[in-house]
Amino acid sequence: MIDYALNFGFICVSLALLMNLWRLTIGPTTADRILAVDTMTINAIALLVMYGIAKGTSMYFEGALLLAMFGFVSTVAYCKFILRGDIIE
Amino acid sequence: MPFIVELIISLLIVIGGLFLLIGSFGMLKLRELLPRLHAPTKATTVGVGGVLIASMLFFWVERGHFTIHELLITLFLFLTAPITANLIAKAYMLLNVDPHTDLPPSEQNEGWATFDPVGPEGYDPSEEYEEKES
Amino acid sequence: MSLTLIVLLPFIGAVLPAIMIRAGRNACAIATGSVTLLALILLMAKAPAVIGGEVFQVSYDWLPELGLNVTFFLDGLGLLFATLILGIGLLIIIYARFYLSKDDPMGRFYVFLLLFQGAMVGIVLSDNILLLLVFWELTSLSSFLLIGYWKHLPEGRQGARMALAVTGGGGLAMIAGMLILGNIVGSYDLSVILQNADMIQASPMYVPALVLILLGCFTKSAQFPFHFWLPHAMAAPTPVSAYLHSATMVKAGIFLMARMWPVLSGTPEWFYIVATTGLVTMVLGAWIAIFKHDLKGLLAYSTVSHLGLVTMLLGFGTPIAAVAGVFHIINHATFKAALFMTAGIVDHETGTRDIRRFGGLINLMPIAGTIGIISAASMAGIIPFNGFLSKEMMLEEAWHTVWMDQSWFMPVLATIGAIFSVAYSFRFIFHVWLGKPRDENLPHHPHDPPFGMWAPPAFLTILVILIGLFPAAIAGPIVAATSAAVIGGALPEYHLALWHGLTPALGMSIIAIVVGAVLLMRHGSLLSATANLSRPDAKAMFDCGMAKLVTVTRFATEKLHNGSLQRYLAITIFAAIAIGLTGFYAEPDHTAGTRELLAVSPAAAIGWVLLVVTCLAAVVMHHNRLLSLLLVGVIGLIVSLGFIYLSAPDLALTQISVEVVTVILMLLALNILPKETPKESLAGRKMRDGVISIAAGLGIGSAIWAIMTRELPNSISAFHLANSKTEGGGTNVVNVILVDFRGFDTFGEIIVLGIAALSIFALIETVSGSEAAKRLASWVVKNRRSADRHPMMMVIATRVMLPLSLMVGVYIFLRGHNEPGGGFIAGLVVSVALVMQYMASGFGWTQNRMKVRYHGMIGLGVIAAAITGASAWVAGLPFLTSGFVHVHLPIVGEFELASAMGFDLGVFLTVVGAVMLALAKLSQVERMAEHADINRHPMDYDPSVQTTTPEKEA
Amino acid sequence: MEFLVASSIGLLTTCGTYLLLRGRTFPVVVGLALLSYAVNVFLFAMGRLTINMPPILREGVTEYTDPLPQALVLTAIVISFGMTALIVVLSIRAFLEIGNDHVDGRPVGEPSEAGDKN
Amino acid sequence: MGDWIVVPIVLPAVVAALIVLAVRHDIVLQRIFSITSTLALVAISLVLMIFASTNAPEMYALSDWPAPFGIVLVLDRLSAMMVFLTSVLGLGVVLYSSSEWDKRGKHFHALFQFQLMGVNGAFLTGDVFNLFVFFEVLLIASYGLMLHGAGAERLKAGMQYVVVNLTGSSLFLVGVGMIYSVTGTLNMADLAIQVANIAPGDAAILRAGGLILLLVFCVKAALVPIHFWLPGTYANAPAPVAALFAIMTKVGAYSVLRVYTLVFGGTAGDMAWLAEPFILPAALITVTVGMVGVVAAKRLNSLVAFSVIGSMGTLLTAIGLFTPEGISAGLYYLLHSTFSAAALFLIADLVVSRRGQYGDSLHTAPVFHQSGFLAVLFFIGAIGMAGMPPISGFIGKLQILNAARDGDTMIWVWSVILVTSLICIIGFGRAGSVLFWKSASVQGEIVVEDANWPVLPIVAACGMLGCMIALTVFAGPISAYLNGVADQLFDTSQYIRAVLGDGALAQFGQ
Amino acid sequence: MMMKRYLPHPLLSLALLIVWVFLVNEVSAGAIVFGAILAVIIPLITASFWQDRPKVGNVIAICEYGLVVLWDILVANVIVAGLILFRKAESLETKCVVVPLDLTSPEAITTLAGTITMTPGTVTIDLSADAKSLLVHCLHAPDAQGVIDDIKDRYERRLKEIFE
Ligand code: NA
Ligand code: NA
Repeated sequence: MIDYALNFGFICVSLALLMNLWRLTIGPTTADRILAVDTMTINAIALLVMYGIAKGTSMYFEGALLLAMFGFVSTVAYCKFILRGDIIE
Repeated sequence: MPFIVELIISLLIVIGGLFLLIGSFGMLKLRELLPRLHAPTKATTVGVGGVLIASMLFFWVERGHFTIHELLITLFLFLTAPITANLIAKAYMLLNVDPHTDLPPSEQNEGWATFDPVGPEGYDPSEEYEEKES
Repeated sequence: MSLTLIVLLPFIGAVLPAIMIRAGRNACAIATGSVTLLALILLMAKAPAVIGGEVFQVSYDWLPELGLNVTFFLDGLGLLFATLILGIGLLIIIYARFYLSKDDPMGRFYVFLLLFQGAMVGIVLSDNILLLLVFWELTSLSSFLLIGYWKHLPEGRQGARMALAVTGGGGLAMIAGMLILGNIVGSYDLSVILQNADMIQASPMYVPALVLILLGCFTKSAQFPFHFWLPHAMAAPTPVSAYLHSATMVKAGIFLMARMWPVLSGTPEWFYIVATTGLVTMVLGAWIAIFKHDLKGLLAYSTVSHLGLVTMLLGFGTPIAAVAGVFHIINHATFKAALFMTAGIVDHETGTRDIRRFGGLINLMPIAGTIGIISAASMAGIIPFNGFLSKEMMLEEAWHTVWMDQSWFMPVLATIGAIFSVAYSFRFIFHVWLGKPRDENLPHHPHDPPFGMWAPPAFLTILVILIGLFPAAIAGPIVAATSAAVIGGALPEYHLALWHGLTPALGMSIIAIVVGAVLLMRHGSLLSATANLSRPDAKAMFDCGMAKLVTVTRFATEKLHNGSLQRYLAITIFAAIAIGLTGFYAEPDHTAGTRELLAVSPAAAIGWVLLVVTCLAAVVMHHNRLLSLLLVGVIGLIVSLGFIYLSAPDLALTQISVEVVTVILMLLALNILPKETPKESLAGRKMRDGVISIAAGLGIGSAIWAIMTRELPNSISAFHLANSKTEGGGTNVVNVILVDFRGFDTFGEIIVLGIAALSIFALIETVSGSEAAKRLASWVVKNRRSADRHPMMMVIATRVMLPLSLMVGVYIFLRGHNEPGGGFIAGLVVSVALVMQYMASGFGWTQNRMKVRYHGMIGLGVIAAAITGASAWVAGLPFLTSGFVHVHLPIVGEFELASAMGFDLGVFLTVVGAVMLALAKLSQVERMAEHADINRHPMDYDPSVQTTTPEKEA
Repeated sequence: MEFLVASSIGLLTTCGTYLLLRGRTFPVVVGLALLSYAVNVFLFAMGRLTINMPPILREGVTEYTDPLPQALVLTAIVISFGMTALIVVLSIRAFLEIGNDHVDGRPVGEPSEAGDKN
Repeated sequence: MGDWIVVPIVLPAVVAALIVLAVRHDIVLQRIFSITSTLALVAISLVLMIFASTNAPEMYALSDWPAPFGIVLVLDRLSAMMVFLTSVLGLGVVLYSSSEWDKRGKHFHALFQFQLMGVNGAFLTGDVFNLFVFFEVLLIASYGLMLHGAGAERLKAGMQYVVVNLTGSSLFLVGVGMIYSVTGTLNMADLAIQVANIAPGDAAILRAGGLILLLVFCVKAALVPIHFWLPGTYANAPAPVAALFAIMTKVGAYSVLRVYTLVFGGTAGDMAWLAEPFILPAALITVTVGMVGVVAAKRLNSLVAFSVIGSMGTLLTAIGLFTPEGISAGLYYLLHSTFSAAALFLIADLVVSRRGQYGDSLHTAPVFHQSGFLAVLFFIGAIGMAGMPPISGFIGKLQILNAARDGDTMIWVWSVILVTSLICIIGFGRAGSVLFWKSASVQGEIVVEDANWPVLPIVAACGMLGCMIALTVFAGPISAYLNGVADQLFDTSQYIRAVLGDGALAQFGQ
Repeated sequence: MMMKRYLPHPLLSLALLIVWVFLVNEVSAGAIVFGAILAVIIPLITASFWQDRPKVGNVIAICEYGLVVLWDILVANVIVAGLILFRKAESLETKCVVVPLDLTSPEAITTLAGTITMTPGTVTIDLSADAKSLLVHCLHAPDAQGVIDDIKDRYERRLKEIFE
């Protein structure tokens, strides 16, 4: 059963990723694009966790953790760039 | 693995997946950035949360020891999502929103931080640009 | 030994004038002269023995593998030339002492002169043709310096360069010829080569070798059609002209022809090339000389003509002609050096060399006049001077020589040459010394020069007379010895005497003198008759050729290296594709792989779609730079996920971490750089780039497809998997490879990072005072900017995240040896945590709280890694050998301590130091552009601190 | 799966190369980044593809992916990171010093058009 | 020699780190550290070379892992010589730059030591991927050094240099990847065995990989048509750095020599002499392009830079013969051209720094200070570069011509080398005439701030010339050593035995 | 005194210890000892980055707040999902509302803003420059004042207790 759930989950996340990609390419504002990438990262985290369940290993936990941390940092950086230009001021 | 646990895990995964999908769908469907912001910041967070809890449960039952590190990711996401949303919104507003017509007044001495620096007189960042030009 | 010393003395002595010039001009000249004198004495000491038929030889190993050895030998030919070189050299040194003015740097002159002298002596004494080549090219170089001695004169510089180009070029041809010669014989030793005439002349490579060697000889000896450089070399000071262009250097070619005579001559090729060239040169040179108004120009072309004469004689290939050639060499050296010195005196005394302004100078300068007239008469071949003798012999040989079955050809042309020779010689006599003065307003008032200046030519003139009168007694032995050496066999019957009876040669001589005199009388009308003849101007042609060469090379070089990186990269990538394909298809031996393929999961398929769309979007939308950055970030994300999917967690972690730092870096850059890439590529360029790119993609894609579809051969990694835990002490094989199996790679890798950071630091540190600093000072922020620099919410969130992230960093670091992670990723985690502080709370506030210096961290990291590596030495093990122990502590339990961790700590420190240094430094540029002060407070406004007065932005 | 990876590498190479051949520094840097992705994946894939066999030794597990290419790619990633950092800074410095970000052979000091200003 | 083999790599790395850590604010201490370290390197590498000249190749297994599983260093005649060459050149460069140049930017000495580390590592390593790593070390250090002190032209050229080499690095990885994918090894000695025994169906991939790697090495060696990075880089690099870069191109040549004699050499079966058809034609074109550029140059530095291309072409011509004689001759020329390029760059810098606002443009300017003395240095350097006697270049060219005399290619090699020599002479003659002679006819005086005799720079420049003279005088013993190098390169069993032991040789079928 | 010096923020240290246990994913003596060491060292290292940390009392209040928020997140997420899925985009009454603040501690304000964002239907999009009002964007808020009251009552009140 879990396998079916996981497959469903994979499909959901994959579709979600495609939607994010669509938003990323059409914009229209840069903020939309940043949002799309940020959401993509979160979806990727979910994908990783699900993958870990599917493979029965916690090997991918750190990947998810780092994505959570670094996804945030890069989103912040993009936003600061738009807001101030200089991201370290 | 008890069926009920399996069911719960499966449900959590399905719900998580659905929320993720809805979040991204909302981001596609809604018309403007600010409404769009709602979809991913929350739906996705909950979606990931669901999946993470599923993962915890799975490894607890499957491996026999309670894995907790998934909570850490949840913690990170909860900590960061509001900041992300705030900054994206600010970035959007700065370039696409007129504070005088599109936003309600702050009802305080100072205007909104994106547009008004701290201080007695509020001013428009575009003035700053004008000044430096001359 | 003393033979070597003769060659070496001028070289060693060349330092003397440079030093002695400080002691005065006389001291300098004396020092120089004594060097030459010493060499000459050493040479003379051997002369009797050599004339007696003995050959001295000395040999040292230099480069035996190549056959290049320092081998000298002295036979008659060498003796003659060495004597000429040193003897006339001595006279020139004396003469130059008086000739050079006070403004001329005399020390330099003598240095060059001695170098040249050494090189010349080297040529004539070398027994190894490679060594001979060394000296040969040295004469080109030193003569270049001598001709260009008066560097302020454009003629001097140009003449020098022309001489260098022609003689140097000929020398290069000769290198080829000599190498062929050596190859035929199997030795580069002259004494061996000279024994193998038959072998050489039978070889199919004989003609190429002959032509190449003759190219060297003809250029050096100014033979037609390479004669043009010599007159232009006359821009040199007269001592140089007298020495190089009459007595020595131009005779190097003659010398070599004489030297090689036994093995190269006697064939039709030799005869037709050498004799004809010599004949043409003789006639042509003499003809031109008649019309030269420059005194030295006249002498220069006369030299060309006389060299042609000797060449022709050698070209005849008969022993008797060779003897005549040898004799003329001696005679020419004596009268021509004297003539040049006389010309120098005239130039020196009158301030001009224009023959049209002279006349009757003998009245003013009787001594110089006498010398000049006698020498010129000898040049004209007038009895009883020495020139007459050898010219007679030449005419005699010409009389006997059949050219292309035409027996009249040689005698007639030789006579014509002689006629011209008489004409210009008489012109020198009559238009310069005799007759009436034509120009009363000469620049100086001429009178006889000091003794030192006229004594050398006078000495030579005495020789001219003495040899003419008593040829057999004075020149006989040396002529015999030399001729024996040239011929390499028994000497022919010959008599050195003024009178041989009524021979055809005498008749030709008389015709020459009479017709020559008539020609001179008709000089004026000849001049006007030939004035309209278009004469090829060698110098103009050479200059034009050089200019063309420069233009063409410049055009080619600039067209090729147009400074466009696009071109360079396109060519590089194209070359890579081409060579890769060449390799792949060189033989049709490729077989498709049989490895079982992995199934495609839906997630993987979607990931692929994501990647494809993002990649294409990144190209299509690359004009929007921020967007392209975002897209690249997404690509990085997908690649990381791919790594995870394909069993590479460490790679994924690293990629994710690197990604974010790269984004930060690029954003910092993009703030300064233009935000848009203008659309400026033309369609054709896009097409070209598209084709190259697609070819590259197809190539790489097909290659990896071919690889992935076949089985991996036995890889060394099986060993890594097998030994990682037991010997390396870690279960994360990738990490064990990184810190242990291939720890040296990692050592290099962290150094790369460290260097990158140091370079970045250096790049930005040098901004101040540069053009960049000016641009930054006048930087105008054009973007609309948010009013708050440091949003409160973010400041608070990052404060919480800092300890959390550090915790994660420690975690990642510690587990690296056994699980995905390690020093590098941990370093990036910590760096990013710190960067977050900088981004949220501002540079100033954060920097004030950083207690470590990033520079130091880099250094420390490298040292930590190195010390960990070197600590193995203590145990007598190689660098980087790791060890590990299992430690048991109460409560904590058992854990492993691996030395690899110390290494990983080095990695960690370097990474943090490098990343932080780079980012901190880069942000400095931003602040310069923003004209903003660094912040003292973390937030723009802290609502909990009521006393804080809100500050306006600077 | 192999086809997906091979085509991805090919596409990354194509896109990277195309951007590398543009006339301004920024696309060149982006192109290099794409190219280094391509190369890293290439290097990784030379150890062949496997799923769920990470090279982390586990009791009872005998099949692992080839760890060596992964270690090599790690080194390559770190090195290309250092290089990217340097070239990014170099492109800024050059832009500030020269006044434009051309790499198409335009001589230094030649005025640049409007697009060059920040 | 045991642990001493790794010292030429570790010592400069540690010294560089120490400089960064402890003395980065004190230029005098930096110089002391840097010069002392370089002197030590000269001494150590001399000992290594003497050892190598009398002993079989020796392996050093880093981390104590047996080859081919770990990384090994290999000390043989060739690597020892290259390390020694690097050290001597490095000494000249560090002396030259220690008078003033090192102050114009930041971290000169640290970067310089790192550069030495990278170069030595590249020469010593016996592992292709480790070679990549050291390539990167030496490249990134060279980027830093090249950009030392900045300046618009330099930055522009630096950009090109960096991007081209980054592209090259990508190709390096592609090549190594392809080779590993069908051989399963990275150790060069092991590769030699695996390549010889390659499965027939895998040969095409291996060939393609091998040739892509060749291209990468040739990018470093500045072979036409992938030489484009060189003229701008060398002409705009700081003089001592340009001088140091004389060894950088040699790293490319060295790698060609190492990999395409050992791995793809005579024992490689179907892969034998893989590089042979490519190197020689390209090298001959390179000589031509380089020497044509010498005549075309409008600037002194670019003239020298193009002459370096020409000399690389000459060197690769010799290597491209792939005969012991050719390689021996090529190595002699390699030594020579390293010193002559370095000497010319240093001399050019001395000239340029005295020409004030006239810089390195080959236009007439008034006489400058120490013009006479510098003319002598320039003259010696130029005749060295042009291959005129009595300087080593002549001997080098003679050897190359001699080595080429038996092949079918003789006519090409001879005519190209001889004709380009003439062009080079003409080019240098023109330049020297403009710089040192024509100035005499120009009124006025060039005022420069510091017209003193710079002791260290002159010592360094003369030292480089001195090395050329030493090469000339000791041509015999040096050539004997080089013949030994060539013999070792052609008898690959020595190398393989050192790295893998006798057992591997049996597998090799020798 | 010693305690204050070496353990300036016991709560933070405790949190870090827990995080460490989360990370290493095991509750063993070794993990706790090591985690404790880190939990002491890291706050010391980072102390200067967060000098005047707010006094946070009442752990029970914190837990209560946490549970409330968690519940709100769960419930309201479903509502938002419904809005996204079943409402036409044009029919949503999106608007910005201003929430005046009584809180003054930056930490408290940030927590409130975060809570607002995490609870669906509302996103904190800006703060007034003097940190006295929050600008909240509502996805579908026919009753703006209701939203404001809800925020102030459910969250701000509790946060005041925790932070003051
Ligand atoms: Na978020
Ligand atoms: Na690791």
